Amino acid sequence: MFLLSAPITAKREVARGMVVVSIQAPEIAATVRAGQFVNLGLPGSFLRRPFSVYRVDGERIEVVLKAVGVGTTQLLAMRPGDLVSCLGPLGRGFDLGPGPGSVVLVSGGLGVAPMPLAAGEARALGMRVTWVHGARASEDLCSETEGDAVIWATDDGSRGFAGTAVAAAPDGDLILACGPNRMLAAAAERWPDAQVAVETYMGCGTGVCLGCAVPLVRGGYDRACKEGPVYRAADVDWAALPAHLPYAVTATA
Amino acid sequence: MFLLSAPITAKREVARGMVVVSIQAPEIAATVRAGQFVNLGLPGSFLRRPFSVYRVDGERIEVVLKAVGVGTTQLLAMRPGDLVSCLGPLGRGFDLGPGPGSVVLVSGGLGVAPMPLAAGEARALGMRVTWVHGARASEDLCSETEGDAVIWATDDGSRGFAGTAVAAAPDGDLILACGPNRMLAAAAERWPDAQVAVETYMGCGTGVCLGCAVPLVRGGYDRACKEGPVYRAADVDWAALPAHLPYAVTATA
Amino acid sequence: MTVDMGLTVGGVELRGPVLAASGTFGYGTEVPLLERRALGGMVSKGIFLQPRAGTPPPRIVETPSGMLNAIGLQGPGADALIRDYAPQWASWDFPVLVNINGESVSEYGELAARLDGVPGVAGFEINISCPNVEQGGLYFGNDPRAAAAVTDEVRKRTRLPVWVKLTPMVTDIAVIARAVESAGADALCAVNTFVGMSIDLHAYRPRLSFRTGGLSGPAIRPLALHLAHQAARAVGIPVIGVGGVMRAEDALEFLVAGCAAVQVGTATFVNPCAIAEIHDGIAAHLESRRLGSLADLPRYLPRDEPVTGLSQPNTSTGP
Amino acid sequence: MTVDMGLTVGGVELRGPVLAASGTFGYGTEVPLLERRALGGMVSKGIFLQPRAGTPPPRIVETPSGMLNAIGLQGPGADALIRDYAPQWASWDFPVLVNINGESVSEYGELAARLDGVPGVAGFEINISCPNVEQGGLYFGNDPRAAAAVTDEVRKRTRLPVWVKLTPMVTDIAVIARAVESAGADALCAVNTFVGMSIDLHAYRPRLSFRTGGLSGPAIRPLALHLAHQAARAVGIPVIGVGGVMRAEDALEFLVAGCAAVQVGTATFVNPCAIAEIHDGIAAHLESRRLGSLADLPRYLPRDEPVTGLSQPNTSTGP
Ligand SMILES: Cc1cc2nc3c(=O)[nH]c(=O)nc-3n(C[C@H](O)[C@H](O)[C@H](O)COP(=O)(O)OP(=O)(O)OC[C@H]3O[C@@H](n4cnc5c(N)ncnc54)[C@H](O)[C@@H]3O)c2cc1C
Ligand SMILES: Cc1cc2nc3c(=O)[nH]c(=O)nc-3n(C[C@H](O)[C@H](O)[C@H](O)COP(=O)(O)OP(=O)(O)OC[C@H]3O[C@@H](n4cnc5c(N)ncnc54)[C@H](O)[C@@H]3O)c2cc1C
Ligand SMILES: Cc1cc2nc3c(=O)[nH]c(=O)nc-3n(C[C@H](O)[C@H](O)[C@H](O)COP(=O)(O)O)c2cc1C
Ligand SMILES: Cc1cc2nc3c(=O)[nH]c(=O)nc-3n(C[C@H](O)[C@H](O)[C@H](O)COP(=O)(O)O)c2cc1C
Ligand code: FES
Ligand code: FES
Repeated sequence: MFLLSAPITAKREVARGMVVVSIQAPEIAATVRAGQFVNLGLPGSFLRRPFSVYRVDGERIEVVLKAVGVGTTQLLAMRPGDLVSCLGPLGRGFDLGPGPGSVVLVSGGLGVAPMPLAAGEARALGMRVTWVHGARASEDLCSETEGDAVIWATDDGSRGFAGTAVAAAPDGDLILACGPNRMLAAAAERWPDAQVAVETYMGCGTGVCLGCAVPLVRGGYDRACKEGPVYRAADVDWAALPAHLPYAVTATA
Repeated sequence: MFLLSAPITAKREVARGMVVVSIQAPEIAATVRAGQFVNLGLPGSFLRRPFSVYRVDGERIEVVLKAVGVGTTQLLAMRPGDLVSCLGPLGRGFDLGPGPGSVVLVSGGLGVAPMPLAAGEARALGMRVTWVHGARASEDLCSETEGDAVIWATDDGSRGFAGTAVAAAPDGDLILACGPNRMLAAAAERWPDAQVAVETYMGCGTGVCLGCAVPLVRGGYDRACKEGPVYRAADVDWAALPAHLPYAVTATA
Repeated sequence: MTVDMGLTVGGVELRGPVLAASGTFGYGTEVPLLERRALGGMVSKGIFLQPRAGTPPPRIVETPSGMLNAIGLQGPGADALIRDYAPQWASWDFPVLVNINGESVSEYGELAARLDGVPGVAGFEINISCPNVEQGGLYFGNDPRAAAAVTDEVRKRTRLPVWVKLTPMVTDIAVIARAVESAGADALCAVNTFVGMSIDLHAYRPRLSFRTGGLSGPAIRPLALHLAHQAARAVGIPVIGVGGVMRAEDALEFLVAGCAAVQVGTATFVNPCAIAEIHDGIAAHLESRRLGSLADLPRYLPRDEPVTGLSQPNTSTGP
Repeated sequence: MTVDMGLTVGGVELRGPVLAASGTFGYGTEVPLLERRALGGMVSKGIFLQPRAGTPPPRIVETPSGMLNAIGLQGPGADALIRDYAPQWASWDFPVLVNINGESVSEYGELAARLDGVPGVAGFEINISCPNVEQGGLYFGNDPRAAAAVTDEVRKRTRLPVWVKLTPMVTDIAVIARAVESAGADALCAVNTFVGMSIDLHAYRPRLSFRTGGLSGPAIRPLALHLAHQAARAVGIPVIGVGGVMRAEDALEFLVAGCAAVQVGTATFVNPCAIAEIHDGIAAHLESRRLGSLADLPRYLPRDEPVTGLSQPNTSTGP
């Protein structure tokens, strides 16, 4: 785990309102695994904000986001050269096993975030990678893809399969999924053994506050930031995990 | 009184660490009088921060400041194009009377702030203007001057008179003074009828909170932001006015 | 669809649910920027029967997302208020309540009697919660008997509506709320500022000349919201929420938590147009949810869910 | 000049004046970044005798300059603590106190007895102030008799130092402080979180599943400072200040206001290196003022100035 005051180096739009931000963070770039996240300290919001690492490019890490609230709006307003406090890598990422075989990466919306790293790790293990990505409409689909086959899905049918990414996906030896918790609950129905990356509120990101409770089928809670954010799909008590996180209070006003 | 979301247009250094910031604020530029101030809302500090208007340049107003705390540091870190919330003009400025005659502008350090506007108004009334400006050392003297005669004063004697601006100044029909409250107390001893611009903490800047109390010799308090910040020197109970405002708490942490 | 924002709260007809809080809007004559149409009503700066000088400076200090103040109820006294301000209020189209203070029960009563019937005075807000005077204020606010005695006395000396402003500095706000309700209050305002302190590390002593001050601003909002909610669950009369309201969303939180209206204080210092923006934002929210009036806004005032975060067991169940 | 930062507080030898607050540092095993040299000591996450699952999510919500939490004292129980954590603590060079909780006086006592003498456990912090459990916690914290009874019971069941963590949700903290001092507490920690609430405007109900939560962070600092100061003026035992300490300056405010040490909680979430930076900043301040040790820091604990902002007259004068 490293704590860096890291400069933003570049930004690019990859879908309607969806932007990739590059951050110069050598220590994190060198050690992060797919499914892990960074906790970013932004001027004007009190707590840090968690973001999956999207890609690594030399000494830079990338995160992908949309403006959904104060912190994300701020991050998107920052310019190259501006500094962001970057804590990571955090959490336990995907476990791809020994390889080879086939892996299906199923993502909805911003759930695309951990997938490029996962594709890279899978390829390094000699796995065949199928990339399944869904969104509301074709403009919302992340334009950057990876893998040997790409399957698109849109709710409105404007591109690819008309329906969800979960419904559009083939089976495979290994399923990795990320997206709204509601989508992950659906993935759990179809693939109990899928590895899914969940979203919760986070206080610390480092395992000390117990704020990121994930309810488990076996009873009790564990920590999305420490044991998670990646879980075996059937282990999570989806009914007890808030499917839609309510809008957070803003810290600045 | 106007409330504007105003872009910063330029910055320039006028002494060691002392910077003039230009702000595009047409309505305020058109109406401000010497000695009045604006209350600036800065991202990251909760309350606004009061600054005298230094100059007017067309539709732009200028303020002059040093970094002494959170808000001033932030303002100095802002770049042309960045927006600052600008409330003003506020307070009661200098009263130059009918003119002509002579006016002596006595300033210490950042107390230079209201003087260029005052010089301009005095000149328009046909007054002879003597500019007296003091600081710790020659590098701390504001390099921009106005008026028919200029007198420098430095505590260390590195330029001009060795001593305070109050000691260096000649007499005149009208004395306007601004600087640390301690300096103004000294001015009050020498010139009971001087018009002095005082500094206090401010909550609102608009007269509703009673936070900016100025103790008066006749008893009671009035409001630096409404009846002030300019007072007849002998009217202020200098012993009861905090000479040194303690460092304020930062709002961001 | 236009949203109906008018309402009557504790005997006072308001033009909207957003009022200016006492001590943060002067006597209503100072702030020219505010769009008056949006002002539901206002509460004037706290006043005593006699003029008061207030505390020496420094009187305020900024804190994270808030500020401490110790103004000490500087004010011109009842006679000057009647002479200088009430005549102006009488011509305005929104109600002005007077925030009344006293060092004794009888002084509160006398002040109310003095102002009763004065044109321009629409009602009273009894301040039993000012932390910044050596005598009175807070002392009346945390003892249910004293709070009831003040309320009862004022109630007897006026026919105007009587609101009571509660202090948060109590173990159980429901006890005080019920005591003043029983004594005849028409509405409650929850809450006044929380007592706080800040130390100057140069002088090694408090920054404020009064040493302590009252904390206001968004920092206290979650606490004020909880207390207003507890008060609303404890009494049958309306509760007006106060504390840290900066935006329409904040005001809506208080309304959903069971408040009939809100007061906005410190926000006005930061943004002189805050009240108008909050008023308009509430209307926009109602419209976006297709709610025709404030009365249609869903409230969270469950009679069946347990009250959590209580100071004492079994004292704060609903009426 | 090097500054001496070591001290003994309430029977516990600390390496410095900055401790990690309960519930914000887990069991001390989670945060690898922190420079341990700077940790004066730590208080482990609150524990009950038996394992507890805690509350369902959402458990936290951000607020202006702070956060609300309702963790519900999730924990593994005494046996697991003794098995999994205490052995690690025994090898560390800073003291670990255990934050103990119970639903009854006897349960607190039993837990203390169970942990008494376990290597690695340097002392207890009795939590009579947790707002996030339906039974116990806060209820013991605002009644001087109940608070004294818990303290007395724990005192009898252990030879280890006993600290008591006070709740801010009381009318007069001095009364509780004196009650637990009389019952044998070695030190007081002031304060725990303030009860607050936040409303979700989509669901029109509280954001937290527990409905209310405890407010922490810099938002509460002026309030916590005032309460710690009041406690320090009321008792002869040391007071450890807690609440909103983010930077060395904040910690120094608590020390000047009469605290013997400080705890740092929420700051660690924002900056995992906060404790080390605060420790170093205090040392730098002492050095810059040419103060050789913490004991030389001037304190603001006047015996002659009146206490302002009090809830009740004449109850909080010094001992
Ligand atoms: C492990 C993990 C990885 C994540 N990776 C990404 C990512 O790669 N890209 C991305 O865009 N988002 C990601 N998120 C979600 C992201 O953290 C939130 O969208 C962000 O915190 C919102 O901050 P805000 O200040 O803009 O929003 P706020 O103003 O705080 O709230 C706006 C919305 O964001 C949600 N939100 C607020 N705080 C959190 C939180 N701590 N966790 C989750 N949701 C929250 C609220 O429910 C609300 O709907 C991730 C979350 C987690 C837990
Ligand atoms: C009418 C008026 C006109 C002013 N004009 C100017 C000007 O033209 N140029 C200029 O540089 N400064 C001016 N000041 C002072 C300026 O407002 C403060 O320096 C500024 O508010 C400090 O903000 P900060 O956040 O940087 O400092 P903080 O971090 O808040 O505090 C740092 C220092 O600033 C002082 N300070 C904090 N708040 C105030 C306040 N509200 N009023 C006065 N001092 C404060 C503190 O005592 C402390 O020493 C003026 C003040 C007043 C009242
Ligand atoms: C500078 C100042 C002066 C105040 N004066 C009074 C007063 O005279 N009477 C009163 O009942 N409340 C007074 N208050 C309290 C406010 O009315 C309000 O209850 C409190 O500030 C919380 O609301 P806010 O966070 O919106 O400011 C004052 C508050 C401030 C900040
Ligand atoms: C997530 C969280 C969990 C906490 N858990 C406990 C606890 O188990 N026992 C306890 O006595 N205090 C607990 N506290 C309170 C803190 O120890 C501390 O008193 C409070 O947070 C104020 O300090 P701060 O503002 O520095 O965080 C907790 C606080 C937080 C934020
Ligand atoms: S976010 Fe704090 S324990 Fe996971
Ligand atoms: S700053 Fe509020 S009255 Fe002057």
